[in-house]
Amino acid sequence: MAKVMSLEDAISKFVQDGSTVLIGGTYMTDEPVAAAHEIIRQGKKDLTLVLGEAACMVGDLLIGAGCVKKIVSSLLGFMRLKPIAPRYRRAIERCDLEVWEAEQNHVHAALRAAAQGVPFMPTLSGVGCDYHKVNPDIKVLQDPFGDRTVNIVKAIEPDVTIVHTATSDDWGNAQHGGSLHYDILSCRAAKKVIVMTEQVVSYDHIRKNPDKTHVIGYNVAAVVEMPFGAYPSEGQACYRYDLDHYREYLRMAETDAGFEEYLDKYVRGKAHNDFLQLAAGTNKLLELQTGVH
Amino acid sequence: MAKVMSLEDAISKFVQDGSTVLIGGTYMTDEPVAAAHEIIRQGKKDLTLVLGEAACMVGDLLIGAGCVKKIVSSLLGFMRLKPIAPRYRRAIERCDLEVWEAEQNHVHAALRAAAQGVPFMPTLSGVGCDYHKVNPDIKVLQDPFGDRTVNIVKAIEPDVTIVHTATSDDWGNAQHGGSLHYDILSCRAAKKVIVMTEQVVSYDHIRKNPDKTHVIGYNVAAVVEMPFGAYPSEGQACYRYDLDHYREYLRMAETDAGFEEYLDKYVRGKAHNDFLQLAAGTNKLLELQTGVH
Amino acid sequence: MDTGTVNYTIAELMVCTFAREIPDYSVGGVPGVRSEVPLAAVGLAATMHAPNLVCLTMAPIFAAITKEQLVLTGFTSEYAREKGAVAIFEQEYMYDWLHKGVMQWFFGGAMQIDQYADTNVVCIGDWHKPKVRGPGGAGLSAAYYAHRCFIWVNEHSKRVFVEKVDFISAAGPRSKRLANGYVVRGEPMVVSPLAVMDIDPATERLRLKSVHPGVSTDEVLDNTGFDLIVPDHVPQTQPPTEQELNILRTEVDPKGILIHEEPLG
Amino acid sequence: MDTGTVNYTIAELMVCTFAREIPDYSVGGVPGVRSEVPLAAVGLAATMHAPNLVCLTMAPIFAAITKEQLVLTGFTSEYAREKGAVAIFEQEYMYDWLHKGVMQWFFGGAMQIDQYADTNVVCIGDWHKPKVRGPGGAGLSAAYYAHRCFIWVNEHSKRVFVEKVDFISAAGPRSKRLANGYVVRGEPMVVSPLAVMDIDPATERLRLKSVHPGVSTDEVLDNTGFDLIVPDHVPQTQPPTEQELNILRTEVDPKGILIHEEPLG
Repeated sequence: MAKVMSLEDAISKFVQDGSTVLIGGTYMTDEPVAAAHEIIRQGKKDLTLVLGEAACMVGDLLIGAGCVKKIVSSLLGFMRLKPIAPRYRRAIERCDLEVWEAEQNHVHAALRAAAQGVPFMPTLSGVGCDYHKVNPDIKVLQDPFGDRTVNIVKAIEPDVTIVHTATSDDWGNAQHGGSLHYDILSCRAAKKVIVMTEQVVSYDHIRKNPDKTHVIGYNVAAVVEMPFGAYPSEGQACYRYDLDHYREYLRMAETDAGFEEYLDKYVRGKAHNDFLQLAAGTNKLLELQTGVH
Repeated sequence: MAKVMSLEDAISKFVQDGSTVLIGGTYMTDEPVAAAHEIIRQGKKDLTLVLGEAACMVGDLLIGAGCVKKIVSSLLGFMRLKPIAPRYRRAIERCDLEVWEAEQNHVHAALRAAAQGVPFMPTLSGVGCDYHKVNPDIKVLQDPFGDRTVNIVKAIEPDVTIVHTATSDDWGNAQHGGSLHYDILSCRAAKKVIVMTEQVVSYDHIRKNPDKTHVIGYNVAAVVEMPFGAYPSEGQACYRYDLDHYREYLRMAETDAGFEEYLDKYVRGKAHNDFLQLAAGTNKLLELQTGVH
Repeated sequence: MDTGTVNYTIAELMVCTFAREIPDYSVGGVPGVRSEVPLAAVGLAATMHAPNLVCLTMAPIFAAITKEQLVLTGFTSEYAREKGAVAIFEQEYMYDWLHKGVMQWFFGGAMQIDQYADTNVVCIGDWHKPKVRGPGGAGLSAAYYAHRCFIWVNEHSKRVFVEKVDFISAAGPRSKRLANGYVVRGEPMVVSPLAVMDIDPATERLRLKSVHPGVSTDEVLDNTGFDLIVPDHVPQTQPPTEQELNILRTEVDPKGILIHEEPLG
Repeated sequence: MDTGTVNYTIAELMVCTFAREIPDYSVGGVPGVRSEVPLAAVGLAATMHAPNLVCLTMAPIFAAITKEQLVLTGFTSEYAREKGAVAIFEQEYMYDWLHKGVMQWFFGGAMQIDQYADTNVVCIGDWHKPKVRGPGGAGLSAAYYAHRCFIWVNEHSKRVFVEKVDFISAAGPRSKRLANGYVVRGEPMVVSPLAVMDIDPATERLRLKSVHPGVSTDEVLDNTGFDLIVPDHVPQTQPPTEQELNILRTEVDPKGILIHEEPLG
C-alpha cells in the first residue's frame, strides 16, 4: 500500500488511454503542469479531460498534444493574457475535439452527483439556455414538487483526479497553500486521486492543522513529491506564477508549428528538472519564491 | 447594520411564531442551549424545528415546552445516556408532534437543495424504505438518465439557523472550536443566521485563520456574545459537557410534572447567568474549562 | 459467559466477532449513538491485525482517524479528541462516501430486523400511532451502501427478530433490489447475543452462520420470529482468545466502558 | 475622451457608471476572466460610498473580502492575496449563493448580446461548426440569478449587439420565464463604450438608458443590430467626477491596469 511513488509510475499506473481524468487547480494557480507533461510524454490518448475550473496551461497542453478526445469544462482561457486558450480554440474550430458544452455549474453538478453517489444533480443554471440542446448529459426536468423547471446533469465520476498541493503526508492527507479551487469537490468525485505535492511531510505535521486538510487520503492512490511541480503556474504558499513563460507559451502555441516546437523544447524527452532549468533557471526560480513563504 | 445584539433581541427579531428554525450543534456539543431557553421564555409557538444533527438538549427542551409544531430530524436521543429523548418520544406517542419522518440523508438533501437554491435533491438513502410513504416531501423518482430509482427530497430553507461558535467577528464571520457538525450546511441553507458565540473578536483575529471561518457573515443577521451559551453541552475549545446536568435533566424530563419543574427551576424567569449559577456554579464552570484551552 | 477457560461477556464476544471481519487498509465507519461495541471492535482490529484501517467516527468531533490505535472512551467523539484528528470536514461527506461505495464496512443497530435484513429504528406499531417510538432513522439506510453492513443487536428475541419490520428505516439488499435501487451493496452480517447471521444469496434471507458458545440452534430458532435458514452444519462462533481479551481490556477499553451502562463522565 | 473639463478613458467611464450602482452593505461578485473593469468598479464603490460592501472574487484565491478597500492588481486573485481573505471556502459555494438569491449584484461579460439580454460566450455561428469559438459559458448563466446582473461589453457594434445570439449561454429574464425557470431575478444593466441600457419591463427588451458624453442616440442605434427601445428623453451618462477619477487613479488603480492590455507581471 505504499502510495509515495514517482510521477512516471503514478501516471503509468492510474491514467489509461480512454480514462476520464480531472485536472485540479485553476487559472495559473496550482496547475499540475508536471503531470500534464508526463501524460504527454507517455503518449496517453483519447482522454476525457475534466477541468474543475480552467486549469488553462495543462488543459491547452494536453489538447494541443492530442491526448484529449473530449473536454468537460465551462471555459478554457488564460485570463487577461489570452481569454481563449489557443490550442483549445483551434481544436474546436477544426472539429478535432468533442466538447461537453456546459456552464460552470453543470460541471459542478456532474461532479457533485458523483461525489454524492447519485446519478444526477439539479441546478438552476442553464434554464432558458441552449446547453441541453447540444449536450445529452444535460436535461430539462420539471420539479416533481412544483411546476418550474430545472436543469439536471448526469454524474461524471473521474477515473482519476490529479491535484497539486503544498504538502501531503505519505497517505495522501494533503493541504493547499491558500485557495481551494474546486479541488475538494474534484477529489470527492473521483474514483482515485493522484496528489502531486511540493513536499511530503509527516502525518503529525498534517495533523497540526486538521482544518486545512482538504484532500483526505481515503481515495488517494498516489502521492508524488515534485518541487515546482506547478511551475509556471503559482504553487500556492511556495512560489508565484511566471508570466514570462506563459507569454512564451502563448506566443508559440498560436501556430501548429510553434506548439510542436514548444513541446520539443520543453516537454518531449525532458525531465521536469530539465524543463525548470530551460524555462526558468535557478535565479528565476529563487526569485519566484521570494517573499511567498 | 449593527449585528451584535442581545440574545433577547435576536430571538425576538428573527424567530417568529410559525418560523422554520434550524438548531445547529450536535449531541451534547455546541448546542445553542441559551437560545433554546430564550425561545421558551418568549413563548414562541408552532415552530418547525430542524435539527441538522441531533442537538438533543435543545430539541427536547423546545418540544417539551410546546414551542414545536413539527420536527425535522432523523434522530433525537442523548447517546448512551438515553437513546431516545424523553419529551420527543412522549410527544410523538401522544400524537402531539408532527414528524417529518426521514433518514439523516433526507435531512441533508433538503438542506443541500436549499443551500444550492434548487427545489429538490436526489439521494440514494431511503430507496426501498418506507419514508416516502409517510412523508410527502420525499418521493421516488426514476433516474432520467437510466432506469434505477432514487429518493428525491423537497428543499427546506430555514427562516433562521442558530449556531454556537467559539469566536465570531461583529459581522458574523465565525469559527468553531473543533468539529463542524452540520453547521456549514445549516448556515448555507438558511435565509438568516444567528451566531451565538463565546466571544466576539476582531475581524483581524478571524482573518489570521481563514481556513477556520466556516460561518461566513453574508447571511448572518445577529451576533450574540454569550459565554457558556452552550452549557451544559460542550462548547468546543472552551469547556466540556456537564454530564451531571444532563442526567438531572433526563431524570426530571421523564415525567410531565418533572419537566415543568425543570423549566421553572432553570428556564422560566431566569437569565442565562442565573441558570449557570443554579445548574453549575462557579467551581463547576471553572472545572469544565480546565485543560480545554 | 464461561467456556471453561476464559470468562468474557456477550459484549466482548460481539466485539471480537466484528473485529475479525475488519481488514487492514480498509475504510469504514461507526455511527454516533450507543456505539461502544463497534468502537471497541475497531480498536481491537486496529491493534490486532489492521493497523492501517481508517475509521470515521461521528458526532461530536467528526474526523478521519488513520493509523492510530483507538482507545475506547465515554463517547464516540472522544476517540478523535484524545488522539487528534488529521482532518475536519463537513459531516455529511461521510454519507456521500457511503453512497459512493467508498466505505468497505459500516456499523448499524436495529430495534427490529426481519428475514430480509430490513431494519427498523423508527417505531413499533403503526407509524401514525406508534406503540413505541424509536429514536429515528439516523443514517442507517446509508450504512447499507457500505460493502458490508455490520449490524449489532443487543437482544435476540421474537420482538426484535420479526417476520416483517413495522417500518423499513434501512432497506436490506432485497428491498433495494425490488425498489430498483441504484446501487446494491451492503451485505449484512448480524451479530446478536445468541448467534451470527448473514444473507443466503439464493433466497436473500437471513441464515444462521454460527451460534455462540453454549447456545443451541434450537435456542436461536425459538427466539427468532421468522424461519431462519439453517445450514446442515452450524459451527460455533469462535470465542474471544486470551490475547484478544487482554488487548480489549487493557488497551482498547481500560475503563471498562463495555460493561458500564452509562459513560464514565 | 475629453468633455472639456476632465480627460478620462471609456474604461474609466464604465467603471464609474457601475460603481455608482453598487450599494453599501450589498453582497456581490466578480468573475475571474478579464475582470479589471468590474474589480475597479467595486474598489471605487468601496472607497466612495460603500465601505461595507462584500465582494466575492474568483480564481485563484477565492475569498470573501469584507470591509476592505480594494486595490486593483494584475489578476483578480491578488485582491484577496494582498489584503488577506477572511474566509476560504469551496469555490462552488459562490454559485450556490447566486442560485439562492443571496447576491445583490454580479458582473458578466458577453461576446454577443441580443434584444432580450440573452448573452453568448460560447460560439459565433453554428455550434457544430463554429466560425469563432468563444471561451465557454463560464458561470455566466448563474450570474443572472443575482438580483442585478451588470454586463460590460467592450465593443458596441452590430456583431456584438445582435437580433438573436447564436447560442444562449446565459438566459435573460424573458428566456428564463419562457422556460418556466424556477427563479427569475437578474435584472440586467448593460454598459458599452457608447451607452447604458436596461430592460423595459413591459416588453422585456433592452432599452437605452443613457448615452455617453459625446455620443448621439443615432450613433448607438446605427451600431446596434436590433430595435433598441428609445425613450422620449435619453439623458447623458454622467461622466466621471474629478473625485472619482482621482480615487480611481491613485487609490484603486495606481498601477494603471485599466489602460494596459496585459497585466503588469
